[in-house]
Amino acid sequence: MPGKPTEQVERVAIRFAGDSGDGMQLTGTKFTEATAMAGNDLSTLPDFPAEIRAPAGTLAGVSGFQIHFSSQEIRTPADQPDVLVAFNPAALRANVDDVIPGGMVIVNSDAFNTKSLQRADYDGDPRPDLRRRFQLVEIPLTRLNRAALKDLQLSQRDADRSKNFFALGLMYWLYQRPMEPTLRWLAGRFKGDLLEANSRVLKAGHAFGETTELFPVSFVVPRAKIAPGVYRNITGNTALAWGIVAASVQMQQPVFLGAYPITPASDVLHEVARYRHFGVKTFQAEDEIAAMSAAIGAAFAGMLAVCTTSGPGFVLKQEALGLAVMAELPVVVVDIQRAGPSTGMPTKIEQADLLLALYGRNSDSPVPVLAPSTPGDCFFTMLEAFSLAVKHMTPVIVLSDTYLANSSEPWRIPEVEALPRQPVEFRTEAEGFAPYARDPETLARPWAIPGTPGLEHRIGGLSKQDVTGNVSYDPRNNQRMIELRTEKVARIARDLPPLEIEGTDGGELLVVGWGGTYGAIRSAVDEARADGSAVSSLHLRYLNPLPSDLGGILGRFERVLVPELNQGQLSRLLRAEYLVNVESLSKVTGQPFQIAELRAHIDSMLGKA
Amino acid sequence: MPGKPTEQVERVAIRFAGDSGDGMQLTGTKFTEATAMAGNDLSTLPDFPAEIRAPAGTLAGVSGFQIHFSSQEIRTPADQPDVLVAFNPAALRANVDDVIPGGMVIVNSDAFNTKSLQRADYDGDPRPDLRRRFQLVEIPLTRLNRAALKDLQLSQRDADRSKNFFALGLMYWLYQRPMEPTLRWLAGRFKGDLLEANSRVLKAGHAFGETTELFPVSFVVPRAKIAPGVYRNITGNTALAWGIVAASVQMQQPVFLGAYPITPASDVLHEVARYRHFGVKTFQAEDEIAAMSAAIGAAFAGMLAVCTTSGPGFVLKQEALGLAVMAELPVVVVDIQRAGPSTGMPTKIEQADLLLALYGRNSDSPVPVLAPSTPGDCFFTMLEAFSLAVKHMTPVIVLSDTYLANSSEPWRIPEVEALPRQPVEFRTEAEGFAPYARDPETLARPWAIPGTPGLEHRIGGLSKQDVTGNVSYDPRNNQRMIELRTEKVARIARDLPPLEIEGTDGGELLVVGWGGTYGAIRSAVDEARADGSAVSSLHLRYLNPLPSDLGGILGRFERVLVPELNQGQLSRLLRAEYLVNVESLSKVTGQPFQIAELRAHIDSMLGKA
Amino acid sequence: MTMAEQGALTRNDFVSDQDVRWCPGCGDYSVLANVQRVMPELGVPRENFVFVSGIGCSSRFPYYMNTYGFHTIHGRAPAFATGIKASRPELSVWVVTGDGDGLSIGGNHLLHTIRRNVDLQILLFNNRVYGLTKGQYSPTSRLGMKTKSTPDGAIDHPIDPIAFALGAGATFVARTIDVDAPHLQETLRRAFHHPGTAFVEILQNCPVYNDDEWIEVEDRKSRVEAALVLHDGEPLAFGGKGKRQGIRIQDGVPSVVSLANGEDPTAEGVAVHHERYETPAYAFALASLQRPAYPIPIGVFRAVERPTYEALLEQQVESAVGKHGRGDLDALLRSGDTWTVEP
Amino acid sequence: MTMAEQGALTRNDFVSDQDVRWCPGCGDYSVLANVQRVMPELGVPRENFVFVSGIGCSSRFPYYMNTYGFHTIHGRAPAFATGIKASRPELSVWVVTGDGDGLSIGGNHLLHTIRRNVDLQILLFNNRVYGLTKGQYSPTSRLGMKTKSTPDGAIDHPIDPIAFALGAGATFVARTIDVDAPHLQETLRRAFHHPGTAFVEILQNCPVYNDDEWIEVEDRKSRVEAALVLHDGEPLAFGGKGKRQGIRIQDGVPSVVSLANGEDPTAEGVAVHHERYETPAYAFALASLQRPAYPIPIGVFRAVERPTYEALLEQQVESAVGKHGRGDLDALLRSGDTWTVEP
Ligand SMILES: Cc1ncc(C[n+]2csc(CCOP(=O)(O)OP(=O)(O)O)c2C)c(N)n1
Ligand SMILES: Cc1ncc(C[n+]2csc(CCOP(=O)(O)OP(=O)(O)O)c2C)c(N)n1
Ligand code: SF4
Ligand code: SF4
Ligand SMILES: [Mg+2]
Ligand SMILES: [Mg+2]
Repeated sequence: MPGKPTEQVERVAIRFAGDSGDGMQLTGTKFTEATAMAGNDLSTLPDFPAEIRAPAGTLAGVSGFQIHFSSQEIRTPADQPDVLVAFNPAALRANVDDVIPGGMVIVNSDAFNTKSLQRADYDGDPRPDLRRRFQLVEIPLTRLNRAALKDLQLSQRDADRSKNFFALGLMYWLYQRPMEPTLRWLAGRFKGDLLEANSRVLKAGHAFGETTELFPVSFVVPRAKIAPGVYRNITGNTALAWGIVAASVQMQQPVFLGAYPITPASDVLHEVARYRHFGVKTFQAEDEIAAMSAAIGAAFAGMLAVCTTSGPGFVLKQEALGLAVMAELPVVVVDIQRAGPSTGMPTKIEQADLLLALYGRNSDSPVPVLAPSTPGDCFFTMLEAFSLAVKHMTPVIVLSDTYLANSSEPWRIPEVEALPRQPVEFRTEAEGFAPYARDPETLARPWAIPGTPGLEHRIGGLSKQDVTGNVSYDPRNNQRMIELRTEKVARIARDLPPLEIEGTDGGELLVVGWGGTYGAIRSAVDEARADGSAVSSLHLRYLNPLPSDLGGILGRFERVLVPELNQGQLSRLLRAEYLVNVESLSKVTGQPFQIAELRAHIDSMLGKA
Repeated sequence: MPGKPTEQVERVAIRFAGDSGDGMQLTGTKFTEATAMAGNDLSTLPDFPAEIRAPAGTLAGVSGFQIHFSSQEIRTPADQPDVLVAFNPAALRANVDDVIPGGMVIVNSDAFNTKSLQRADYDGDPRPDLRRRFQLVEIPLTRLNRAALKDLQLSQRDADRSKNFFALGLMYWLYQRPMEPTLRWLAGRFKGDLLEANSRVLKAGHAFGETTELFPVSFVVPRAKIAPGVYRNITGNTALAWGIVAASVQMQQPVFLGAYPITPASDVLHEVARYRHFGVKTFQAEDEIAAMSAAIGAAFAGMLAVCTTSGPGFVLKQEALGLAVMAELPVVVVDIQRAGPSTGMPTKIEQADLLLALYGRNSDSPVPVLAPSTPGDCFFTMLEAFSLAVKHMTPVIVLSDTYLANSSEPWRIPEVEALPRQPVEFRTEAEGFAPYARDPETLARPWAIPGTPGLEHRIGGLSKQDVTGNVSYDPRNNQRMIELRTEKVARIARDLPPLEIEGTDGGELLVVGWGGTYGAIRSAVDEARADGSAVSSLHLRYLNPLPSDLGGILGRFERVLVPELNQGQLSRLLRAEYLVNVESLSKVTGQPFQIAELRAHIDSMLGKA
Repeated sequence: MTMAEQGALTRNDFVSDQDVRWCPGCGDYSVLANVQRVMPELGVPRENFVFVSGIGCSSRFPYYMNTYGFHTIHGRAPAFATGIKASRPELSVWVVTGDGDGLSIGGNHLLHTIRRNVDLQILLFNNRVYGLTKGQYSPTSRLGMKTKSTPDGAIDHPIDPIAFALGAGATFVARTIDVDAPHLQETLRRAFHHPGTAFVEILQNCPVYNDDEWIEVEDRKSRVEAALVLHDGEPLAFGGKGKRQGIRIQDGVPSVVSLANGEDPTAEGVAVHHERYETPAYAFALASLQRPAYPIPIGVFRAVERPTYEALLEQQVESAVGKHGRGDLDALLRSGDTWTVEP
Repeated sequence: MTMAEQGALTRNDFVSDQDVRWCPGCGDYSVLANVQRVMPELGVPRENFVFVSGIGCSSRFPYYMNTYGFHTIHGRAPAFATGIKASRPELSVWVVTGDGDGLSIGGNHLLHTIRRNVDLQILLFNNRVYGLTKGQYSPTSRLGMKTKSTPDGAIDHPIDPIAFALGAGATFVARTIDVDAPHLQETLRRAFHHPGTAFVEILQNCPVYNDDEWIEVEDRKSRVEAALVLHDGEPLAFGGKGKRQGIRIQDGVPSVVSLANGEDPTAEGVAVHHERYETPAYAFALASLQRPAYPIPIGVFRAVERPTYEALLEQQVESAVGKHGRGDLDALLRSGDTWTVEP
């Protein structure tokens, strides 16, 4: 590197923030790609404004993207950004308080005028105050950008639209990221003046960093030690969609996805809809009830059936889901949890539908429940959900959440050959067929689909006679069938792998989590242990049935803490199941857990704070 | 009494059974009235065939009615009938195995022919066998009845239709019941030949008993010691409907009932619809979602709003109910639980929607839950539900069940003056009004209804700002509002009366129940205690919030048993809440608990069996 | 049974082993018998028939058919059937529903299934009452009908199923009568052979809770005046000798004209029935004919062709395969930006 | 504010303190402004207005009206509004919904609210897309429309909101345009004064996800050919000088006839518009006119009177009181068979 000195740092978190129109998500994604190429471990989280676009320059219209990258292993987008790049006053106001004290705040000084300050509800210019609290870097971004494009035939509007690439170039210089991937992408995406403009300002931004007085040094974040392999970045929603497609390939049956759009689940429908050439059929239904019903119909017809939705939609699916329990048909229902109750905060984070998943139907109606723990894990969770559903002839619920859905991480691309391959087998033998005769091992009934000669039969939601499946009001039979369905789900525990505890498998404190809080909990506990605390962590992937070794493990710790983004739903389950005095740490702000707050709570429990 | 000797007995249980067309429900009701007049304590339970009428004479078409009456206090229709009156072979087959060994079985000998035996799936004539097992009394009912009507101008069909009254008259003689109430009722209901016929055969049946050799003695069941007052018979559904009407009178606001027909809840809609002159408005909606939504709209408009439904319909109401939680509007939702899951056995008994009531909505969405314990108690439970809803500005759930809905008991008619009188008060003062400003005591927000000048405001399902109720995505505010709603419901516990334990308030075993199982549990525990066992019983009316003294009570017993007509829902709650090793006794046959089975379980727990 | 044998199919092959549980005299018996009679003629192997229903007396139907069957939940049958047909277009999928199941709780699914033109046969048993729940009024009950839930009479204006279906953009709409075996059977055949959603309203008697609701048209004598039997290409004429009348439609407004015996109706401006008008307006005009002012039209109101939902869906799959080739999972996982971490 | 003062009401009295959060250029702004303009003229005290909505961009509407308002859940607004109006007939209840909220998830409630003829004003903002969830196709989207959820194009045949409402038995049906202030305002007045459900489809532009969907009729020039503006009692004529055309409806089947300048359309058999035909058939014929073959009818299709649901309900209460007297709780509890147990 010529000229300026460099400084080595272990980790950095940067947040790009601007107006919905400023292309923050794109800027963040490109920086993420470059960072991946640079060989760092990383984690990202976008922050979308409320669903509909607000007037430009207002607080409601602010969009953000945070990336955390490091030379060490990391699992979250970081509690607080070290650096904020704010494209306008509204973006500054909405985000600056999150920046660590003394952190770097880069602003576009051209964007500070009375109108924009008003739009951001600033009474006066905030910069004087910010200069005291942060390392404030003021760049005449708009003017520098225009200057770089002077000789091109671009409307000023088009010219200004490229200023995010100027800033991106600057950040590439500041953190020594390669520009090539982005230049390659631009070449593929634009042509003519627009291509020229974007590429030019990217380089101009980079050059500006090299020359300006504003930045005495640039920073180097060394490569992280990462398991070898081919990697890509992936969000939970994409991984989930691909998991659905993959299941169809691995199980050799086409997929039927029934869905009704709802934030944050809609993107899964959008993504899966792109794969018709995999034989996938997507059905945008008139509502969630129809989506669920159509999916169950598809399962009856022999498809790999799945529904994707979120909280309020998941509630609407419960009656039909109860029929799937009674009809014992394999269908996977994905609830990408969002902040509630009711409509709540549709774009915010919560994991509060666990008890709904378990108890949301009339009468005792057991359904297996799985929860992925990282964006990439969503892929494998879907493969597993389908195979459980088919093997045990039962609906299966997958609980993802808004955090997993939107955040991304580097994902080691699995070898397709290494993925489980379980072709679906339907019943075809008429001899000795009965719709509710069960596999002695799993208690699963046969999957006999229309079009199969000699297996004609009728199913439905009325109480069924054992074996024949005919309508029956016989009291003893009803008791038996309810117990059989419960036992069928309970037996899934036999197939579950032993639980893996992080840390010692006994001691002072065990922190138990589930779902999207994995990264934060694991990081906090690892830190605490690194600092000598006797604390371990355990993350549950199976919420129903609970793993058979769980009770024993809980018993081996003096105290058990369950941090949840709800009012203590898993802790209620564990208390009822094991009579262990589980302590609950509840957060329902719509935000994910911060490592620091978890760490603080753990320390205080261990008398270290 | 002339002629034959009489014998005194303490209690008797009689079951009338016949074809849907034979008027069994009517026969049972009349016998019940006469028994009430005779001053016995009593309890009854009808047994309807599955929803649609089956061909005459088939097992599927059998209808039954059981009455239990005694000179002592009783709380259930009895485990087994002492006497069965079967009008045809199908009725015999469907019921005879329930009769206590050696009990009396009265049959219509004229109804035994090959055709009717086939219809009942009998290969041969069952009577020889039955003569060995029971005291079989064969009466040529059809012929005796026709003979009594010989000289009247009645078609044989009409004549035969009155034979249930002949049997009724006979039973009146056998148990020394007065005929007058029934004769009076006939006079009001029929005229001309039909009146003459029915009255005549009633008396003829009575006379037949007096003269026939078949009955050496008749029985006397002495008057029971019953608290003085004016009594009537009432079923849970009627009491529930009247409780709704009463609430409107006592709280001086008209009622809006939104419902969609569903077994066994439809009768409440039917009953309430008869009281338009109380200002009651009933709305048969297109589905349960619309019924719930309309009721919430009515609550917003200032009505006493209520929804009545059962399991599958209750599931469909959950999304809208979640909005009522967020909007903090008073609306009462009644779920008359039936046997599930899914469509299940719509006419059968279960109490398995407790966890659904608590957790059936997305995110943490607390709603108070009450459950009546006897048919008459349904009346008072509704009064209480409405006053809680209005005082705390919250939806309230009432969990009744098929057993309470259809069974009946003598009910001491309350003095209207003695009923709580709580006129609704709306907010009218514009000064200082805020939609979500809360009462410091109850945390209830004001009820400000359209039409009130100066209180114009908007509410909805998006996260609300504290006090103003404006849409807010502020993290801390969201946490605070979720905690406020939870605390608001929790505070209801302050108003709850202390729990009343039956028996000693500590000891070897406590049996805890809720809802319609009260009669059976209480009877079984009382019996056991009478026989010297250290067992007490406790029945919960409030399932959410749980009474504050409950934890302490559970702690004072060595063991706690929770019998439930589900797979252990209340016991999960108690285990999670109090970490007490509650033992669950689960029954899901669609039938109520029998005193004997509960007693046996209690004895075995106490090592007495 | 296999394709080969199905020539041998008879009515009994479609009778299941469950005893039928409707009230004596229920119109459902006749519909069941006629469906079982028609099935063998359709040239479909038995194992390819699927009967899907919701909840109601009529919805018990699938239990009595010895085919594949699904007795689902209240009002949702069209959605279940859509999932089945979209998944397996080769199946012959029949939906059985009632006026409550299909038009009260299930109205929205019926609406969307019809507009999508999924190739289903939808039989709506209209007895103008809730039978299974013992006699409340339904969305097709007459104004003022006194029922358990409306002791003072119903105050909601009834829905006409045919008008509703046409408003939803139906491609095939017909009305028939439970007890008119030949007409019912012919209508079932027509419905089966129509590609797309075939919506059939069956006027059905419920002797227990709403007896003789349709007696005017069920009775052969009164039917002559009370029914307007539709025949493609023939004038809209009805009424017995000497009482011949016809329907004229001017500016979209129908009216009755009486016809002297023998004379040619079209001369009097009486409209000629056409099932295949592109516009639904004509069929809707017929649907708007209500007793007592007008006769009840019986028969096929409309039968036009439009691509079915499942066919278009299959096409999208095929053309996607044509464009991108059969999906390759490995290629998908490695698509876009990736990078390699060397050992 | 009280009845006395309400003469003083102005547009600003109906502007709430919440800032409006729609995208720049959204058609919703214009509708909001015009509703706020019309409110003061209606002679209703502000506190008697209630705006009820479901979920969607359009459903944010109530937050911006300084009246009572309820932003409910997706698709159910008509049911909430029914509860409000049936409880308190003196209130003026307005429903704001979208093509997804009202016709996808909410179709059934719309159907039943319309058939019951509850006295509501229902404004359906039809932008032919799901705005709030960022651009999936809706039940009114054109065949083949490419959206995020239909990358290969939509394959469901769209619903026409007007035809749907007529199929449901609507008593008042109108269509207007977001940007045509005078027509929109007049339509709102007509809707308000109609006793019963007034269903108004508002053609609304979504510049972000479905820009210029209605440009043909929003643009004053092209509108002359593309729109058939309805005027009660006047012939169905449209088109500019030299291109005058009219709509003829024979046997219920509409067709276009071109008119030499000046000549009397009725002579050419062009139908004359009447809002008050008892039969919905004529209005449905208009609703069946679709681009490009026909112009889009704009205005009031149908306006007939029928008792409202809430009025009939009130009548039942009153006549019940008349028959039995005001309900007496003590008498109710003691009705039927009772007996006394003496102390
Ligand atoms: C979610 C739900 N709500 C209500 C019911 C009760 N229910 C069953 S059938 C029915 C109406 C049946 O009427 P219809 O569709 O006309 O059928 P019919 O019995 O008249 O043939 C109702 C309300 C139910 N089973 N499920
Ligand atoms: C039960 C439920 N399902 C899905 C959603 C997500 N959702 C919100 S608005 C909407 C569609 C809105 O479309 P439209 O009614 O046309 O309103 P617009 O935004 O176009 O004005 C959907 C699917 C929801 N909020 N609730
Ligand atoms: S109730 Fe009516 S519809 Fe139902 S089975 Fe009986 S007669 Fe048929
Ligand atoms: S998305 Fe479309 S409809 Fe929604 S606010 Fe933006 S422009 Fe308006
Ligand atoms: Mg019906
Ligand atoms: Mg829209």
